[in-house]
Amino acid sequence: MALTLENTLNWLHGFDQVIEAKKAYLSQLDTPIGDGDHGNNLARGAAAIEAALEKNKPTDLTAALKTIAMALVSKVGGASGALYGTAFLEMAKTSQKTQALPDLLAAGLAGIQKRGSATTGEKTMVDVWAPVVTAAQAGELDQAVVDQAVQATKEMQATKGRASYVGEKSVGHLDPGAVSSGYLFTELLKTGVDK
Amino acid sequence: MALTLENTLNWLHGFDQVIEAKKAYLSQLDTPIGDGDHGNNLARGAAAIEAALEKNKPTDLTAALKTIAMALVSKVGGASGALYGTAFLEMAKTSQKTQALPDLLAAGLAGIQKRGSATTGEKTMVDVWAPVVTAAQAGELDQAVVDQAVQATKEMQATKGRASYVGEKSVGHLDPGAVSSGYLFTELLKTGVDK
Amino acid sequence: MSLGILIVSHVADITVGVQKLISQTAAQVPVTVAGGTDDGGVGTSVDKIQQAVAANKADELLAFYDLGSAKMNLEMAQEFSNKPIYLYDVALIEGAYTAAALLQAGVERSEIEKQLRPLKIK
Amino acid sequence: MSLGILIVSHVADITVGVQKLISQTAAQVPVTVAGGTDDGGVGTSVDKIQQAVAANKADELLAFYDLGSAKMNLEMAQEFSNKPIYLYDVALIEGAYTAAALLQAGVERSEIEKQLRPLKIK
Ligand SMILES: Nc1ncnc2c1ncn2[C@@H]1O[C@H](COP(=O)(O)OP(=O)(O)O)[C@@H](O)[C@H]1O
Ligand SMILES: Nc1ncnc2c1ncn2[C@@H]1O[C@H](COP(=O)(O)OP(=O)(O)O)[C@@H](O)[C@H]1O
Ligand SMILES: [Mg+2]
Ligand SMILES: [Mg+2]
Ligand SMILES: [Mg+2]
Ligand SMILES: [Mg+2]
Repeated sequence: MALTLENTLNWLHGFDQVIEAKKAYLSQLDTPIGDGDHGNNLARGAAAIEAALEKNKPTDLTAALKTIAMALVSKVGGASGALYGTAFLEMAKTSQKTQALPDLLAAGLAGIQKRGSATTGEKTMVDVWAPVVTAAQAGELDQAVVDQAVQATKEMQATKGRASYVGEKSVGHLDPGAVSSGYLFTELLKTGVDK
Repeated sequence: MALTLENTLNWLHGFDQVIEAKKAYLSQLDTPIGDGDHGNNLARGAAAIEAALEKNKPTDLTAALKTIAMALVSKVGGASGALYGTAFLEMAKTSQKTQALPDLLAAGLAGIQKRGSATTGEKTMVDVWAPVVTAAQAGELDQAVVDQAVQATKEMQATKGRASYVGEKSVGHLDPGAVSSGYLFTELLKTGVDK
Repeated sequence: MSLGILIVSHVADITVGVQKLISQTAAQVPVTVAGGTDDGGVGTSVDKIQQAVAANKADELLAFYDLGSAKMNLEMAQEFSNKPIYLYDVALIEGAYTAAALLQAGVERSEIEKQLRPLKIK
Repeated sequence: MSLGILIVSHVADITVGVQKLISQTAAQVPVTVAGGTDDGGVGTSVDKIQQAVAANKADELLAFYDLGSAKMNLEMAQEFSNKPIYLYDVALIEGAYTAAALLQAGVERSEIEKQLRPLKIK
């Protein structure tokens, strides 16, 4: 369970493709409980990641994670840009000490929580990242963990981010950032890094 | 001590001329403790009053006061437009029952206070209107009353209007709306209505 | 009883911007605005406010303003208007955004007012 | 230690408007703004914020923002910046106006922060 330059590039290429394919669906999820731009935001980020990886051609894991982070930070423009960007920045920092997947994911989660100060149960991407980190640390990360975490956001009431403005009316909708984080971890699992 | 169509037209023509002449000075007073537009605001109002009185040619006191009020309300654009406008609207209403100057001025003051909810001592035009009404009701309105009221605003600390934002720093400056109200009552006295 | 939003600011750009911010989240909520003086300067205009009231398709309006003098001109327009206008002494951008998001979600006025209460700063 | 103001909003028009509102009252206070995404959409841009920080002539900045995601991007810019940036969770327009009026009157940061406290809504 370790990230390498190679599986990380595979991982992000996979994510970028899924985001492009699911752009409209993610923005649609963001419409009843947000401002309807999550898919478009992330699609800008995905295109920027592809362009940056092509241009910079990182030669080690830390450089790759940093390149990904900066593309997200500069181009996404919504809360998710700062959050995913900080996650990858913290992963880049931690990758100088270890390449172990549970540690890197835990650093990413810590970054998201530093930036957005959300805890679990607030109907955000944290509700996917947190159980994924726990499972990875226990050596039990699989697709079911990811899917369950994403689905669980549906019945939550948002208390962070734009969805918190509609209060109770946020119940019954999947959180868009949780869904996109679900895609991120699904693509991670596809690289076989958990094997 | 009664307003008539004739002395009211004289009064306002006098006021409009003074405002035009003192425009720069009034805006200058509004600069350290406001947004520097009081003279320009009132000059727009004065021009509008002249144009409206010329166009509508009111044939009674109530109509004249109402025409003046609407010109101020539509064209001044600052707090003073709503405040002077409401004062003249209330005077117009009251003039249907009485032409007595103290009653009309008291109605004007009540309008200003309804609109801006300031009381005396808050460094606003109320600090000129209130002592003027009191003096008029006692039959003692003269230039000294007006001048003293205007000067007294200098040492007050503003707690209403834009000047309230600078708190203690408002002390030591004349209130622009108090100064323009001073001109209004100076011109009123020049019509000889108090004789 | 349909509800709409009225934005009054001293500067036209602010009203245009707040409308853009809101419309992204609350595309179906009728929002009309009055910004600046009649000649495009910084200030508020009762005439412009009255036009914005008339132009709003809703039956009742939730109104938001920036500074005290905008409130005074809003209150004049309120007195001249037949349409009920509810005026909130809350942060302009944040209050209008909150109200718009809740209106879009179908929340009632009494509940919206509860959510606006912590934003009262005037 | 000269103080300036930084305005960050999801919409460029809002930042332009707030700057106009402020400049009338506080002509001498350095104000720079970052509004919207790089391609002119609704959102915030760390790059634009960094440019606004660099463009501000003041040594230290008092920063105001509209919604939570603007705050996150502001905090990223804050971490990347050498210039001290103080971030206030207050009503954007009303807070920035208050700070600007006080700065123009020569009031110190500690006192300005006291005046901003009642405007905290985030
Ligand atoms: N404070 C926060 N902490 C964690 N995640 C958050 C926070 N605020 C928002 N999010 C996540 O960001 C997603 C929205 O992203 P996006 O639509 O791109 O940004 P914006 O809300 O600025 O338009 C939400 O669905 C949620 O998962
Ligand atoms: N709430 C209020 N009650 C009474 N008078 C007020 C109030 N607010 C402001 N004023 C008066 O208005 C004057 C400022 O008028 P003006 O500069 O034309 O408006 P603005 O402040 O909107 O630019 C102040 O000097 C003060 O006398
Ligand atoms: Mg969004
Ligand atoms: Mg957005
Ligand atoms: Mg003024
Ligand atoms: Mg003004």
